[in-house]
Amino acid sequence: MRTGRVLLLSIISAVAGCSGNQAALDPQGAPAIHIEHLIIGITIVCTVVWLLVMIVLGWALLRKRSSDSSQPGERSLTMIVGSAVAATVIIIAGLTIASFYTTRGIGLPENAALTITVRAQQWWWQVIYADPDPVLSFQTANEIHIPVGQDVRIQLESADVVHSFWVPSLAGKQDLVPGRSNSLLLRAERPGIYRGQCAEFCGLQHTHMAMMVIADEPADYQRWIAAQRENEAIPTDQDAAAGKIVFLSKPCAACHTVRGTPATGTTGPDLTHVGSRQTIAAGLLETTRGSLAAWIADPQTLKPGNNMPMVPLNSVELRNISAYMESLK
Amino acid sequence: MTFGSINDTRWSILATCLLVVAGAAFLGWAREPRELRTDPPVVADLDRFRLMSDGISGAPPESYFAEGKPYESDAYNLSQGQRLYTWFGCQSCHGDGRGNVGPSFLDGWWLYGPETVSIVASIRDGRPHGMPAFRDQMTIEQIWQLAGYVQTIGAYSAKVAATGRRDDRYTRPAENRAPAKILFNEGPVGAHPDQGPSP
Amino acid sequence: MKHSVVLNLSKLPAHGLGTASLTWWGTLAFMVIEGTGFALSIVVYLYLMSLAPHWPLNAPPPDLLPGTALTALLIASLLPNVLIARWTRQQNLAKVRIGLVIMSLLGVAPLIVRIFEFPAMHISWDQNAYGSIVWVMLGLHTTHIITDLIDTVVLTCLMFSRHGDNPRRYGDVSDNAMYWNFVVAAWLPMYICLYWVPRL
Amino acid sequence: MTTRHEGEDLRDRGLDEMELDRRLSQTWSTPAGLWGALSTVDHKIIGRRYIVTAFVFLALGGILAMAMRLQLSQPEARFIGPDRYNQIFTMHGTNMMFLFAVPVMEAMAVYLVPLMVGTRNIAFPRLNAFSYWMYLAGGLLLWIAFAVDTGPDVGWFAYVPLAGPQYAAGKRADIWAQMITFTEVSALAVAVEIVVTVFKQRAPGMSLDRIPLFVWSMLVTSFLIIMAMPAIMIASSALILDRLVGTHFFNPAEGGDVLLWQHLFWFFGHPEVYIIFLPAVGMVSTIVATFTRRPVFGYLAMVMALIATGVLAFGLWVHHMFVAGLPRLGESFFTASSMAIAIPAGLQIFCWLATMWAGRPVFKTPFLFVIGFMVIFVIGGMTGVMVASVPFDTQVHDTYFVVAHFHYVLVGGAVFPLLGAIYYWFPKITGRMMSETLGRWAFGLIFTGFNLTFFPMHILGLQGMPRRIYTYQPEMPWSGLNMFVSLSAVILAAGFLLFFIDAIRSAVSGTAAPANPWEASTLEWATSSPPPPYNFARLPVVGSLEPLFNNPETLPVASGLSVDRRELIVSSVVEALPEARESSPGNSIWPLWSALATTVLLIWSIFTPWAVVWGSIPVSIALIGWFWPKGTPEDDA
Repeated sequence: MRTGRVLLLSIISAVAGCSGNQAALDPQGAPAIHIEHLIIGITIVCTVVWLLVMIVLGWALLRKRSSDSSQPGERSLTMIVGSAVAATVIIIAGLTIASFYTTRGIGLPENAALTITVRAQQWWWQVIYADPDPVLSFQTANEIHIPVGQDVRIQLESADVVHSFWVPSLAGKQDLVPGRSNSLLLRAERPGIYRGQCAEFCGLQHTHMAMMVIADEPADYQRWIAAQRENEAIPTDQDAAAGKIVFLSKPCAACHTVRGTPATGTTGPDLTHVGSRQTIAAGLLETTRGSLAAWIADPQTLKPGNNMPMVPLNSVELRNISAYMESLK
Repeated sequence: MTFGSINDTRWSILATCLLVVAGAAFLGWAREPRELRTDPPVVADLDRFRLMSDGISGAPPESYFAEGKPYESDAYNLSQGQRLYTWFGCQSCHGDGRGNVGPSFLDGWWLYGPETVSIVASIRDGRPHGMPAFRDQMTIEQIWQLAGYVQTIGAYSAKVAATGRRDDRYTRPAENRAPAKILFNEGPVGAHPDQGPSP
Repeated sequence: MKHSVVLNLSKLPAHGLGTASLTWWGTLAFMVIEGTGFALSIVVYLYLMSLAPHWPLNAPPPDLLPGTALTALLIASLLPNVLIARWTRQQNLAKVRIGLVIMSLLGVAPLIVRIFEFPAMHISWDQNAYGSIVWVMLGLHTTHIITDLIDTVVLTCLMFSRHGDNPRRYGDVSDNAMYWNFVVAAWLPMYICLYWVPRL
Repeated sequence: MTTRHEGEDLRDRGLDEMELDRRLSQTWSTPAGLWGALSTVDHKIIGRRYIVTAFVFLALGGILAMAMRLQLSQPEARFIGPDRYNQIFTMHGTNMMFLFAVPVMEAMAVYLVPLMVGTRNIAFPRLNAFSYWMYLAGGLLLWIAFAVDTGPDVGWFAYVPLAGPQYAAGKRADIWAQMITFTEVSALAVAVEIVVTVFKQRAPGMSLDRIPLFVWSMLVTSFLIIMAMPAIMIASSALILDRLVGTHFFNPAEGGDVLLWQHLFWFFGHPEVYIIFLPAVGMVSTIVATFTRRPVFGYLAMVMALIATGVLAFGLWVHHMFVAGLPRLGESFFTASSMAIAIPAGLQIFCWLATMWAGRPVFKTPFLFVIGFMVIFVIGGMTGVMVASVPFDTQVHDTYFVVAHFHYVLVGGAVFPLLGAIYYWFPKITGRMMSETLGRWAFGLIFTGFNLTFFPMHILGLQGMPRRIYTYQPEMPWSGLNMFVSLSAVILAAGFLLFFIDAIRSAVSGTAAPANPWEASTLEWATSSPPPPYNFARLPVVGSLEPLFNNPETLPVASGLSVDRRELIVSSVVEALPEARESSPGNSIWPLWSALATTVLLIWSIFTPWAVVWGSIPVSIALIGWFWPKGTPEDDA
């Protein structure tokens, strides 16, 4: 059967693990690996059951019927149906138990040593690395760095509506619910960049609400933390220095923070190290001077409905400000 | 045997056709597309409203009428205004609309008149006795959105498009669709010395 | 298809009474629907209570007097209501008429008490979730009193009209009496929930 | 109109067939013309309207689906912007669930149940007319709102706070919530009618163990509606109150709770799936029995499975909330219960297989759709078992895997049997046969198109594609499959188009149908095609589960009913012993006025709470007009 073949193909592709970097079947962290085993196991069992049902269906419909003789006994049919139901019960019970064991295997986020707070907003991710010492605390956006091989607890909060935090290669998803606090265990076995995306419909730009989880070797991770704790990089080239002036004089500073400058707005993402991030606008574009300029020039065309207004800038101002943004490594 | 089903069919077809025609006419009349991106020339025009010399009342740009007064009648813009009200810290002076250091909106007593342009001018350029200018912190479109929202807080007639309560702490009765009218019906209130000096 | 008559139903009554009446079953079905609605409103109340740090939220427990008076009134109304059901079975027009007038009055009385019940909650619907759910529960039940009152008044008019003396009308009156029992019965758990749960 | 002989009404006993038909027609028929059309209470006319309206909504919803597939066929496509797309997918879901799936199943029941239990009209026929008008008004409200760009854009389950007062600007979410009220009122009304019809209007002798399986399934469905729909009424009312008068049910800052909405919604929303699926089960049983030429194997087991499914349906709602952060212990319970519902479903599948094996299959179009159902629905059931597992669900929840899953369940599990049922009962409803050739083509296209469209979505989901996104970026590995899915959707649409063409063509000029073209066993085939307004000249008396299998030539009937007034038999619940000759209300325009008054109230109350006060006055007047006796023979006992 054709559907069967497609199903088989999907299993093969699953086993081969060639599904890109935002895929449940390309797991790179312990929770996701546990779940992948479960997915494959259940899928195989279910495929076999489905095939059996289809074989019986085909046989029941197409079997040769000897004329008038040997009407099958209701008794034996009852026996067969009864044992099929019994088999269903056993299979269902088995799958339920497998599911329980997988849940137990994933473990609880409460035991993790490192906690990162993710606060979802329409339509970006605020990431807070809190430290008892406020000077050492910092914020970033749409990019989470975690050390490889370590359990990380992601504390999930929402500033507005329900969102869902989902980095399929590392773990299953968990909702961010206003008025409630959830948490999720994240763990990466290998260094790499793992893409995630909001999975609960959250309004106009639910589509463009991605984030990157970057797993670093512990030393790299420490270096990154240290760099993030720094204030802004003072612009050195002329364009960027001019851009800083534009940034501070225009509405930009009312919503964005660049630590070390008078810009302390809190409603938009913290831009202190925006140039060091992989992407801008919640995974919409790769961070380059050009994409920054495009985004600042017309955010409502690239991401219609998002909360970044179109600030009227002339071409020189635009060039300067994107140079400044890019320089904020 | 049809038992009137033919007639029934004919009538329902006729009724359906009538409904479709009436529906189409209604749709053409009532369509209200939601604009997420305003064209830059239209936005630039928003800055070009004219204000009376005393700073009270004035006329919006022509294009504003051509667009159908979107910042006063469009629910999406009003809700954006509601969001900006918090984002730009309006409540630090005006509270939940009942005023604090700054004047109240809720009583419908407008120091510079109830027109949207006056409110836009107040936000953009600031006013004496403490109202700061927001022209460097907000874009002109945001100012219009905010002004439209502020106007509904103290409206005399309820707007269908008015915003609902926020998901936040309760501070004042939720029936905020035309509170000023209720207060107005309570009789003349005279000057408001409690709300700071008049201009 | 040929017909062969195997059953003669000529002697059957021309209208079913009690459980042989379709409206009786229809009334029952609507009672199940509305009963589910009442039950769910109580579940919502208890759910919100389970989340709250203290209950009632930012309000003293409601005053007992109006609610208790209303409960007493409703329970008292059951007596004429049961009598009216009995009289409809006897198809006693004069008594049913009197009963319906009494029941109309006993439908108005709780509404008057209900007016005092809302302020006795000491909270408004828009202050917090506790206020919202108590107002909705009271409102939901008030709607049912009003509905049944209108029904009773219309039936009263009907019984005084030329259509009155008819088994079908007696059936309607008795279904209406059954519905009033339901309105009273639905109130009792709500009363406990609204007035006594906050005092636990 | 009627002839009375000194207080004695005219009975059917002495009349010959011709005279009986003439007099019954006079009593029961719907007058011609617009007024007659608006005031009819004939369950067949209303059922037909219901079915046609529901299929119109199906077609409209299908157009929306095609629009979405166009937008998703390429990455970062710009055919449809986010605002319109959000409206479209919300409309698609809302329309298909509330305006197509539930109403069409009830519509089939409105038409068929009275015929199958051997009575002359549904219980509370005026309520039935009212329910149709309410349904139509709700559908028009939603679609007109969509056409003027105020269609709901918050998803078919309208999660708060996105649908709440702060984040859903304008009246869009209110229109969604109020449309729910319209369809709930109509669904609840029909549920009550069906319960009472099945309980009290069964033909003499149709004891509980002789009720056809389709009627059983509609009975269980009606109970599900009665128990589940109040939850969504409470939820949508609370949402409107939050939005309009500032209550705080869903505002966490003032003691409300966001998850309260999800609990209430899914306490309704999960049974909703079975409200759609169980009638389809009944259709499958009926079609299987007819086309294998034997009764369905395990009647008692089938009935028990229906009831068990109905009960379990209320214990699964939390599996829609596995990623909302509920306690793990609770989630485990709901995993077990969600898995357990596979057992009654499996039992039914096995019984059908046993029936097919033991019977002699005749491969007509209705039966082909049932075979398609078996193939597709079992896949849907398997993926249902998958998403019942909490860890599995955390990876596929809100992805295209789930989109694939529920289309396999709802299209495979309900629409396929429904299309089979249309082919099956079309001759009864219209008096004309549908084309067997076109039917086979339609089946082939729909079956192929469906699988090619929805199967790849499983893979897309596992590749990380979330639901409800209006586009995706070119660097994601989804574009190839999405293009494939969009192209396959064209095949699916072509299949449906062919089905619609066949239905319209056959209704106009199909070959005339005999009374029982399929040699089926249930009572609706014992009367002419289409049935006369009074359904049966004399009401049948039932002696077995398959009355027409046992004696296809003569129908045992009861006599002694009046022909002067609309009269039918009320029988006891268990044994179906005749208890009374009961009148059935005649045509009335008041249900229409009541529906109009209610419509005004409900739409007005989107704008101001005072509408509930002022709007209830015309509603009361209309209802009093409805119930006030008019002195007709039906009004008196």
